[in-house]
Amino acid sequence: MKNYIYMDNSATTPVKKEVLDEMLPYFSEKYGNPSSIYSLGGKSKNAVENARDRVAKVLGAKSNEIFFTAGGSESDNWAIKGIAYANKNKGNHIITTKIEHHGVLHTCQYLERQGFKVTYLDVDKYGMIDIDELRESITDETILITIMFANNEIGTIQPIKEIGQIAKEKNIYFHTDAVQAIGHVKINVDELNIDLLSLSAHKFYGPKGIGALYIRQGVKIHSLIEGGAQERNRRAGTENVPGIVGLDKAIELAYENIDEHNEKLIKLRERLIKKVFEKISHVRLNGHPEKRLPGNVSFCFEFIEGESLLLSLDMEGIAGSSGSACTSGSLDPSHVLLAIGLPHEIAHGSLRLSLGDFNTEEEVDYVVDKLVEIVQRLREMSPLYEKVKGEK
Amino acid sequence: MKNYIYMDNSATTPVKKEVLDEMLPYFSEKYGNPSSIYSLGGKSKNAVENARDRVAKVLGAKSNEIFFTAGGSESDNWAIKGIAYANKNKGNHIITTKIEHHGVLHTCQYLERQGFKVTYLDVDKYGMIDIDELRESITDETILITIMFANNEIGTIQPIKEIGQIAKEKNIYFHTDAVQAIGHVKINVDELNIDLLSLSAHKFYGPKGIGALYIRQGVKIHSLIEGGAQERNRRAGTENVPGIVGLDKAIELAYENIDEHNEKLIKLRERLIKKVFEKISHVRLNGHPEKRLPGNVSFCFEFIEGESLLLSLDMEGIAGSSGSACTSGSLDPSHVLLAIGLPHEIAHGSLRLSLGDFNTEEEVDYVVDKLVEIVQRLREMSPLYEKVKGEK
Amino acid sequence: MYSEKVMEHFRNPRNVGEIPDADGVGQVGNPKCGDIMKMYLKIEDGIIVDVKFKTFGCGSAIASSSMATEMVKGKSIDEAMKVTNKAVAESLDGLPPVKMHCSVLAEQAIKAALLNYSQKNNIHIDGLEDFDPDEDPHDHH
Amino acid sequence: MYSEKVMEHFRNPRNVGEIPDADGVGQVGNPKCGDIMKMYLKIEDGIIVDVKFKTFGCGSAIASSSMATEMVKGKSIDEAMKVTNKAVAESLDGLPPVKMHCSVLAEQAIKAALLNYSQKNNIHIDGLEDFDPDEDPHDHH
Ligand SMILES: Cc1ncc(COP(=O)(O)O)c(C=O)c1O
Ligand SMILES: Cc1ncc(COP(=O)(O)O)c(C=O)c1O
Repeated sequence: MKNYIYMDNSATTPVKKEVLDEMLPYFSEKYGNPSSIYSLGGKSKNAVENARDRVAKVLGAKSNEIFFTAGGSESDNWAIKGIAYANKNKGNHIITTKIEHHGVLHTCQYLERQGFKVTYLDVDKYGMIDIDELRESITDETILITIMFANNEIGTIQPIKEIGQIAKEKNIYFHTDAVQAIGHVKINVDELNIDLLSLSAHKFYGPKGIGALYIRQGVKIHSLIEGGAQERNRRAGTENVPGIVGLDKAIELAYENIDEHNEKLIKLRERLIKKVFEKISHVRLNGHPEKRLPGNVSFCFEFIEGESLLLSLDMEGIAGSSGSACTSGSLDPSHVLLAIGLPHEIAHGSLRLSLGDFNTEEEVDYVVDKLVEIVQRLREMSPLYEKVKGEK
Repeated sequence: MKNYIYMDNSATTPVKKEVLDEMLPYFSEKYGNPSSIYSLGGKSKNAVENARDRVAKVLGAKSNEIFFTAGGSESDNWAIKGIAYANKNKGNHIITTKIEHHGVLHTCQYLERQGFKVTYLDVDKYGMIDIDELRESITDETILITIMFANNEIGTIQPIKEIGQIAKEKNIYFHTDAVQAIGHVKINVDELNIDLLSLSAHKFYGPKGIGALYIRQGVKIHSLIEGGAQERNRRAGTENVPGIVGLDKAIELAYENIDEHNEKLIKLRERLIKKVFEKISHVRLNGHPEKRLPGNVSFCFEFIEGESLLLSLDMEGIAGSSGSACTSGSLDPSHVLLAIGLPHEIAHGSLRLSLGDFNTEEEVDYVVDKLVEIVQRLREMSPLYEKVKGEK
Repeated sequence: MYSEKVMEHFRNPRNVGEIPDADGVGQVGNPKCGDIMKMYLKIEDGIIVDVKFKTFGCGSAIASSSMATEMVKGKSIDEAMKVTNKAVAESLDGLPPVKMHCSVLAEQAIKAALLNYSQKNNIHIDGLEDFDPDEDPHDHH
Repeated sequence: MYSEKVMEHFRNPRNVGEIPDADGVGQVGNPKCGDIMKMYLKIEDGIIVDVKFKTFGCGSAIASSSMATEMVKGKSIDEAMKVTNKAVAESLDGLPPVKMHCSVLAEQAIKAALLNYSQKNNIHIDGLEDFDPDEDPHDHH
């Protein structure tokens, strides 16, 4: 896989060598069950508790507010269903946005089928919610606001502090899906008034299948997975010790020099955007020009369709992603791109290139060159482009 | 950790070298997201689908009936809550047993708090349910029978075929928690009329944090984790690819030469039991004398308490486990030992030694010798033993 | 996800382009759904002597267009009418279930071009009586 | 889970055994709960000159018994009465929260033995007025 250019770091990231090295002893040597009384179990227990302390520290939380899960989707489901079921005597209304990840969106839709009411806030053309609309949508029945920290497709970062402030004033729980933000944004749950926060290790060079949910002390929530006494009786299941150790190391590396790391990513991002705009016409940048994730670039190329763009990039050894939910069996373009007001035919031509720690300027330049060729080739094939050429 | 004797293979197992070797490339090289369209994603996708095929084959199921989860507890919760919520229009009654793992028991108790009715079947002194009692407990409202395949504490294997037969006759879904059975028992879901089955890789030398739920085609069930389109829209979350690859290899190894492997374990088990009975008085074997897991040995030593026994064994470099839920903060002895009719004071003196592929006859003999010393020492310290000595 | 055959046709699509003096032109699909196919036919003595296409769409849409043009080129109108979406998909060694509509579109694009030819020349083509080029292929599966 | 001190007392418990001609014997706990402690005291001129224990229970129960015997040995009755469960737990460098009842048991075992002594000798010991050796220590926390 030499010379492969990976620009899909928002989908997942490789496990960094330092992370894997930390994990390795926990598979076949320090394999004890953390709940066991003997010394081998104690080693696993210590590893898990050290990881908990680290995650707590990164978030400005207390260790007993961190619960390990199997990833972002489980954390989202736990937070939303758990709050809904535990507080249904107080109300049955949930507020979220139209651009959430499916982990949140489908969970809210599930709860609607169970009788809850959900408000899906609109966003503007940059993907930003309107704080006044949020305020107005609150009713006496509102028990939860769940709004993502940063969007996975277009990178837009929401005004989390203002949202947290409103939630606090109104005494409503505030959950944020921070799966895309963790590793890139400094987050303090107290300053931002966050009550629950989801994260997933494989988005910041940790392993797949491990994540966490921050739950502020005192929050009334049901468990999603009942059973053994793990995670202080709130999330059953033998702990994924190597995964937890990997999450620990990965989050340490991510926050160790986060400013440098973000600076580098932003530089690459701006280079990529600038060059594409210089060399390709009829292209749009999706998301907010400044309030966006350091590594996120999201384009729409008019007159062409995203999947054929991706396949063509793959043929050149470049991994990117489309906003469109092609592979999921849906024929509709991304709900996020529609929510920011793009017409269907343009939303279909989306390309997300998400930059990561291993990308270089040379790669960016190479990708731009290839993009120019591919976009040109696909446009030549497109019956929609004919007209534009004719009109010119 | 040389010369450490690990006899807690029912709690968890080390990842076998062959298993870890298969997993390794999927952390930092073949790290693509299986949902991605490009070739790197395709490699992950293939790995996941190959694993699914393997698990299906082992269970005599179809590939599209296997869903990967984060372990046994998630599988249990999904099966039970998923069936309950999806079928509550048909009825609200669930049948289980008093000796289930907490993953099942606490889930059933949770559902009771949500308005479902649960029958907890008694077991006899060997830990066996009574098939007639099961039959009689079925009502028009019964939507689910969930009975474990083999018990984690005392090793007893239930009459699964008869249970499946009854469930089928009565048109009731049958879930079995086979977390302890997989790797030791040959299971064909069609022959046994099983509709849902939970398994967890770390019990058969695979990694922690990965498991599966078998769901027979056509079974009406809700999802536990909503979100992306993974696992055919039924279990969201970026797939734990290295974990799934590990599960694949581990289940392959377990079933490759299962007869030999079981023969070896049974020989060790019988040696251990025989020697303990020869050398220590006032000891009982818990569970069924024959219908038990090949590696499971569960004793109660009268006049002493399990935790001090475990600590003493640990001091000698021997890892075992107690039936008592000491570490979970409960002061009650194991619900399983109480269910088979042991008085509290005897249930407190339980010791589970669960044998695995890496144990040897020498280890068994060493453990017995140490047990003789430790039991003697603790009894000398026990005010309960005084009387017995006096009476003799 | 795609067969090697699909990828081969995607990489090297046959008959891309336009025929300025085409005898029949048909376009199906709509940009909302993310697929549009436009077919150009050159017909002489009832034989399709040349065919070109332009497609806006995913990999399998482009591959299906390419394969469909290959399958009708040099054929009589009657033979071309017998090229079904199933035949297109099979010639591509199959398509993923969610992509079957692409082969439907390809079949329809051919038919739409033949319909255009039949209308312009006022001739009857068997099998086009009930054909509606604006029908949504997504309802077919 | 346990401090080194607990483990040390568990490994090498002090004062295990019985005193056949004890001046006071007390037993607390019950087998149902998995802990029983029995204490034997030898008392001369108001001073605890010897003490032994027998315990059925977990690691912290044995360590607490051992520590408690150390703490009262050589002490006057009044001093022994001041040995609280907290003091026992602290001397062990702490106990896990779910194990605090073990230290309570140890305190009670001493008191039960002193009560027995006071009743046998018909003397009054300050602080034992309301003491009930059969009270369940699990309710204390
Ligand atoms: C019978 C049984 N069911 C369920 C579980 C839970 O599995 P896991 O720890 O993988 O969630 C276990 C083991 O912990 C078990 O022994
Ligand atoms: C914003 C967001 N939320 C949730 C998830 C789900 O995380 P996971 O795949 O770890 O379950 C993702 C990524 O897949 C994401 O980008």
